[in-house]
Amino acid sequence: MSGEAFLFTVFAAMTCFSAIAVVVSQTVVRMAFWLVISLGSTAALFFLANADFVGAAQLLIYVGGTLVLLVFGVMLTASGPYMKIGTSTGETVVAGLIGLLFLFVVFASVSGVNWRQPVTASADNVATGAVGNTLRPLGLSFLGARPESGVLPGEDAAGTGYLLPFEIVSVHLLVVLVGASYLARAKRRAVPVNQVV
Amino acid sequence: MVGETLRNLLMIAWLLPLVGFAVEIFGGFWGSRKSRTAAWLAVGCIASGFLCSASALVIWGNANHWSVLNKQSHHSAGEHGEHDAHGEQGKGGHAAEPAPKAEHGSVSAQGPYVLTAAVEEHAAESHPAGPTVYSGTLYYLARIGSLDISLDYYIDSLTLVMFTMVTFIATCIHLFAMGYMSEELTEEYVDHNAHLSNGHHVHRPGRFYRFFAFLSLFCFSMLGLVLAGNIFQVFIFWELVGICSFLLIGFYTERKSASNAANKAFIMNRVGDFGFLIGLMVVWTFFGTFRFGETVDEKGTVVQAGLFQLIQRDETGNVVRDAESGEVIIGAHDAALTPGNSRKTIPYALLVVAGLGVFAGCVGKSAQFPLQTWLPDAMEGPTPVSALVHSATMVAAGVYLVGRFYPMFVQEVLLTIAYVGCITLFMAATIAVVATDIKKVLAYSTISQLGYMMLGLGVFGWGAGLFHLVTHAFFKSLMFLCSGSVIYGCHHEQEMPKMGGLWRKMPITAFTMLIGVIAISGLAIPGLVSWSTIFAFSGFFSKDAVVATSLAFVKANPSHFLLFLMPLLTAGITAFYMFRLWFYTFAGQPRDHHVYDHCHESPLIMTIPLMVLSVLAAFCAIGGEQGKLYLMLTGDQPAHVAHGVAAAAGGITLPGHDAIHAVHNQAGTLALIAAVSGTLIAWVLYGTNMVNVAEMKRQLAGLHGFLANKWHFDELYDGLFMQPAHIVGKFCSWIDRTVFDGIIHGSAKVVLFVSKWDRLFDENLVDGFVNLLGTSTFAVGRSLRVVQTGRLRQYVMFIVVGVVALFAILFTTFPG
Amino acid sequence: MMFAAQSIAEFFSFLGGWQYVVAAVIHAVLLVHVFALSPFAFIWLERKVSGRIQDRLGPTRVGGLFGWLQSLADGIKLVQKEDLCPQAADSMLFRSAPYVVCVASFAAFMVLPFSHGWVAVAADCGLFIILAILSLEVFGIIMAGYSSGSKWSLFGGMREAAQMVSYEIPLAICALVPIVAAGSLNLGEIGGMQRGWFGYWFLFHDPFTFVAFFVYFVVATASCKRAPFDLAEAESELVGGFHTEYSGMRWSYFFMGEYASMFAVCGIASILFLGGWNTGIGPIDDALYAARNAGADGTGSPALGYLANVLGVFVFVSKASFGVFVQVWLRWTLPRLRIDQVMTTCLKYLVPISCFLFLGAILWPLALVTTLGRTTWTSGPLGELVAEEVRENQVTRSLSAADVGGVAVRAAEGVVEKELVR
Amino acid sequence: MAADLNAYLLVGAVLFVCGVVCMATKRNGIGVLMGVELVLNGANVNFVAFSRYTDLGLDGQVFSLFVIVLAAAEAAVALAIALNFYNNHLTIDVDRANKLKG
Repeated sequence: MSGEAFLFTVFAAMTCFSAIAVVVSQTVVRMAFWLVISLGSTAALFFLANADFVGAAQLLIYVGGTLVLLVFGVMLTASGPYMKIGTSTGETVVAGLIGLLFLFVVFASVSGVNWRQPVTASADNVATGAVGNTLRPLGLSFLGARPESGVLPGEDAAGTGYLLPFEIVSVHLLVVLVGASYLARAKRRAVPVNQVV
Repeated sequence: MVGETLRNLLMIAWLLPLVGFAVEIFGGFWGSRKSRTAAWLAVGCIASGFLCSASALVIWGNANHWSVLNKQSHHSAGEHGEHDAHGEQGKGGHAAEPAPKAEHGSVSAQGPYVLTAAVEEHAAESHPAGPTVYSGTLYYLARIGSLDISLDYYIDSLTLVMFTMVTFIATCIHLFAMGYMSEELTEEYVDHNAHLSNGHHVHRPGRFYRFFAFLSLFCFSMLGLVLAGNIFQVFIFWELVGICSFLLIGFYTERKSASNAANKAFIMNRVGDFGFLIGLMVVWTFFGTFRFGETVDEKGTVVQAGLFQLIQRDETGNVVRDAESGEVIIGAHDAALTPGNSRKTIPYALLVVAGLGVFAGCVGKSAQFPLQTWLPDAMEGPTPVSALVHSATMVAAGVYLVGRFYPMFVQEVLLTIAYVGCITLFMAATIAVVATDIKKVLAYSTISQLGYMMLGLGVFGWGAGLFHLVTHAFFKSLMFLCSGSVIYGCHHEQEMPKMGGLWRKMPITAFTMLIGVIAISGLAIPGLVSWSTIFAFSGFFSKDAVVATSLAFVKANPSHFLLFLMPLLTAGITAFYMFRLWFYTFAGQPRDHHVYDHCHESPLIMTIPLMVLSVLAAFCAIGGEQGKLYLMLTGDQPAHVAHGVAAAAGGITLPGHDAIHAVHNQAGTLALIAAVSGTLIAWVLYGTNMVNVAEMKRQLAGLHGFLANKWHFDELYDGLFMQPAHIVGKFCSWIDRTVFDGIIHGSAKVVLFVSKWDRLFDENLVDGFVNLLGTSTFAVGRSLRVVQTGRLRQYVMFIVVGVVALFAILFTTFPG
Repeated sequence: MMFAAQSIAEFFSFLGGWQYVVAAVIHAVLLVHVFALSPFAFIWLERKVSGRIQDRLGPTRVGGLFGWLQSLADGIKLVQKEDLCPQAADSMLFRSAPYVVCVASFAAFMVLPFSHGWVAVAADCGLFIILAILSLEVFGIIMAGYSSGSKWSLFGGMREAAQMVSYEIPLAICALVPIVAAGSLNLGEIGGMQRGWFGYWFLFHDPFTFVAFFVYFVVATASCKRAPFDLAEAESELVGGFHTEYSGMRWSYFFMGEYASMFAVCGIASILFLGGWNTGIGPIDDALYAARNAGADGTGSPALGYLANVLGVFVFVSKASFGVFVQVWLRWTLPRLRIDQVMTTCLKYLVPISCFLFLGAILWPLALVTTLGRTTWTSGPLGELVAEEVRENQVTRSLSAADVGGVAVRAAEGVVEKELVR
Repeated sequence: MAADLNAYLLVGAVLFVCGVVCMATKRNGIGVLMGVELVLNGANVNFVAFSRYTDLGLDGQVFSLFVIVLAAAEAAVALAIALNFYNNHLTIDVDRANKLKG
């Protein structure tokens, strides 16, 4: 068992355990806590997989941004401290069983597939982003150039680079932000009737 | 240039009343029903129109060097040869002469309208060889195929005189109406002659402004009729005049009698207009144009000859006919002279039909026999209306049209016109003798005088008929206004038996009325030196002209002696009933003290028009046939009557000017004798108490009844048209109710039966199928509804289960 | 040999696959020990500075030179205190929240270089990672505030969350301004580029970086919830904010985290703007640089290179500590803002200003190219140094990486040429 | 456990299934959102793993970046919707959002 495998095992276990804890937790903030652990561990897995930029993005955007947003949501929508909205036991059991079944199905299919030969880390494939620092090639690909494929900008940008998707995602994000802030504006509040927890 | 000026002036005079009408109707005067603004506006419009017309007349005279008026006698024997010389030119088509062509070029360069005749050239020769006419097109309304519907103008001396006369009389009447209609200046007008079903009087807002709006519209229509340059345009304004007449007669629309009278006038006019339309169709079919004058394009080239140029006359005044077929030749003898018009012909009979058709329209409009009954009923309208519409203008329009369309009438038509006029004048006069309503007397008198005009025209006295038209317009409108003044003063009392001795109360009215009566009666003081110095009022001269013409005609055609006897006799009757009216009303002792006591002289605004008109009624025709009016009127008379024909035409021998002149003294004397005797009888019967009129009425009860019932014409029409129509209607109704309704009911039953079966089929089979579809869909949806729990989480679960199931199927189906 | 290694992981390469694990453990232990102590120093510093600012002596009783034992005494006191957990609290979250804060703060040092090559993880996107990790701290604070079951804590936590999430934006954008000048996210490379006279520091690179430094410092102060932006604690209104219910060591963890992140942001500032471990005096820097290189490639004494690095660490820590000192100074100088003022300052002023700075920094080289014909206004060695650094990296990396850089440079040149033609 | 492709995929699978079960069992709307995040994250793990261990290369990382960005966008909008829902119904229980049930 190599060091990398050890670290992988640790983080994978943390990831899975926290994910299951998310499912099991009853209060939302605990769920959020476990989710943070899970996503953080996932980020560590990304680092292990030499995807350091993705891992950093995961940390910054997911954990630092999205989850804070979620916790905000929790607090803004909480009608009492440590609010719990329970699920019936039967439902939980059924969901759990089906989840297990699903997990089995996924396991079976994942292990049943004969994937292409794994690429091992070598000096040759560092530049492809398979191994090593990927920041520069990622940035270039977002600018429409794929140096590792030997394509310069303007030569065959449409087929290789990610300039257009990058722009689309940027605009999409802007639109979403505007839309979300519009949606979430404080508006009239419903008359509190039959408040049921 | 003269034509242009005349055109512009007359257009202003013509359109001003329309502007007035628009402003009065849409100007919001209903907001102030006590304001006279509308009336002043109308007066202003029509007075300005008069000024324009008068200046147009002066300009016309200047253009013709007034020479036409200074000529003492253009039918003297010495000048006869000269006439013939010019007759040569005339028959070649006065519009088609080569010489005026050059004139055309210079004039027409300024615009689309043209001088159609060589004006200056003829005027310089000091007497006309044909009408001096200014014609052209104002506006193209539409072009349907080769048919131009356009607004044209046709200006000659007749147009100008008519314009001046109409606008002047209308101005007077407008002023008079301002006083007469002043009762309408209120928010709450009580109409004592109109009753509601509960017996109350009608209360309504005053309609002062509306009255003047209608008057303005009428003036516009009448002037448009006079100005019209084509027969279709005449027809348009003819109908417009009819509409205005309808509106004005029915002005007191709440009164049953008024609305009935309006309907009657309108419908009877339609009868005549039907003939008019037939005439129009014939004209259009064979002549291809409606225009009186010729159509000239911008270069001055004659594109199409007018109606009056198309009909050619020979020296006898007869139309030119084809030697072989006997059909009338349309167009010039020499085709080269009228470019754009190939030589055509029209059957003579159809030309007669066209003439009779147009004359039928005139019969309706001028209330001639047999369509005369509407006019007395039309007296239901306000008296200014009667004065303007039913004495001076609208009814005169029929006579005017006969005069205007004269070149198109052939001898047979003219004879018919003469006889119709003859019958009318006698019949109406006799009825007037027994009428007691002051306006009815005047109405019948109007019919009678219109008959005189028709007679004059019919016996080839073009100038005489129209002369009488103008003089009659003055004195008859004067008398109507006087009667209006009486009615106004007596608080809407119109029955003469209730009046009497009114001259003490209303001297101005009585005096002016007397002038009018003398004028219409044709009284005169025989002159000492010659006829030209005779002192007489206008009626004498014009009636003398008509009677003289008819006498000459009868002398030439003895078989038509009635055409002289009747007017002569009627001249006496006229004097009788007119003086009867005057004596009845103004002289003697008051018969109804209630009326007499409350009676008063009219205000100044009503009496001033009376005085002005009385002066004109007395002196407008001074000089007789050598007078200015006559000469002006006949300045542009149709070519074939201009120089006096003495020839046989269509089996009738026509008198020439000389023949008429020869019998002038004779006819005048006879007419004067008749008038004086009529006057004396009237004086004896009504001016003195020598004869008991009531006793006389009783003794002559049969005749009186016959006359009082208007020769039973209403009954006659009732029996001739109404009853048969009722019978036919009843029969049609029976057929409708039994046969057609039976068929329809039967088919309805069949349809009902079929539809019952269809309904069964529909409800059970079709609906059943559709409902089955619907219910099954509904049931499926209902059963599937439970799946849609609305629970997000269950949906997720379903997805997972679905995926698992899918994979399970995959794994079992493709193991490994 | 030991001194020749560029990093600890390299040093333990004989362990095979386990070298990273060992390196990580050693790093962690080192960091924790160093930075568990540094807060004590900073706490002492704070006490003394505040005392001086308030015209008093500060801690003197406990002993030591200038009373430096005070922090130790505090530490002992805190350790001894009972670890309380309120009944209304969500105990699991309540107990774990301080660790989250602590971990987030200390993990930032993982990619923070202290001297040339002296960094735990020489990540290419080091700045990005450090910003990401620092942003995690807010989560622990929210959890602490929420799980305490106290409204003061909840308010404090919410305020802190809002404040930190908002200030992260200008913080990141201001950090990007010198990045634009440097062309790299690698903190080690950025530090190396500023070698030479202090005129080559990115602070003086162009007017935008100059302004950006001050904005960055303000924002960094706020994101460390230091006064005058300490609304999360706000003793006067919220008792103690999110840590109202905490006591003992758990309470002290928050403060360790706070001082650690203070040091971290100041360290970032010193690397980005103030030349990092470079002294700012040209000859000395060059000499140190040469010594390090010589020690690394074996041409010179490794010990000398090591010494040069130690000097670099000293310089770096001094710069960062000065930043911390300024923050302490600010705390006792400026009054506290209202929470709405804090948010207004950030969203209405700092964000637009930083955006403008960022835009200016992007357009600056273009403007210089069109006017002066070069990318820096100082014709000095900065541009050359950048190129040299890039070249150096290319050498140390694989060949294909060199190709990458070349392609990128060529592509960039092509773009610039096109722009110029336009 | 070796750090190879299958190991990553299994981790991704666990995350995925946990997310799905989370979505299926949590009545709190925010909890459902968290489930969604887990699912997306599971997918991300797979992308990165493929990027690392196959010749997919950089594209996997690019994809996972896009996924992260889109997840952030999705979270913002979903949260806004949840807030609106809470404003209108005074609860965040998704089971009560069944006005459109059949």
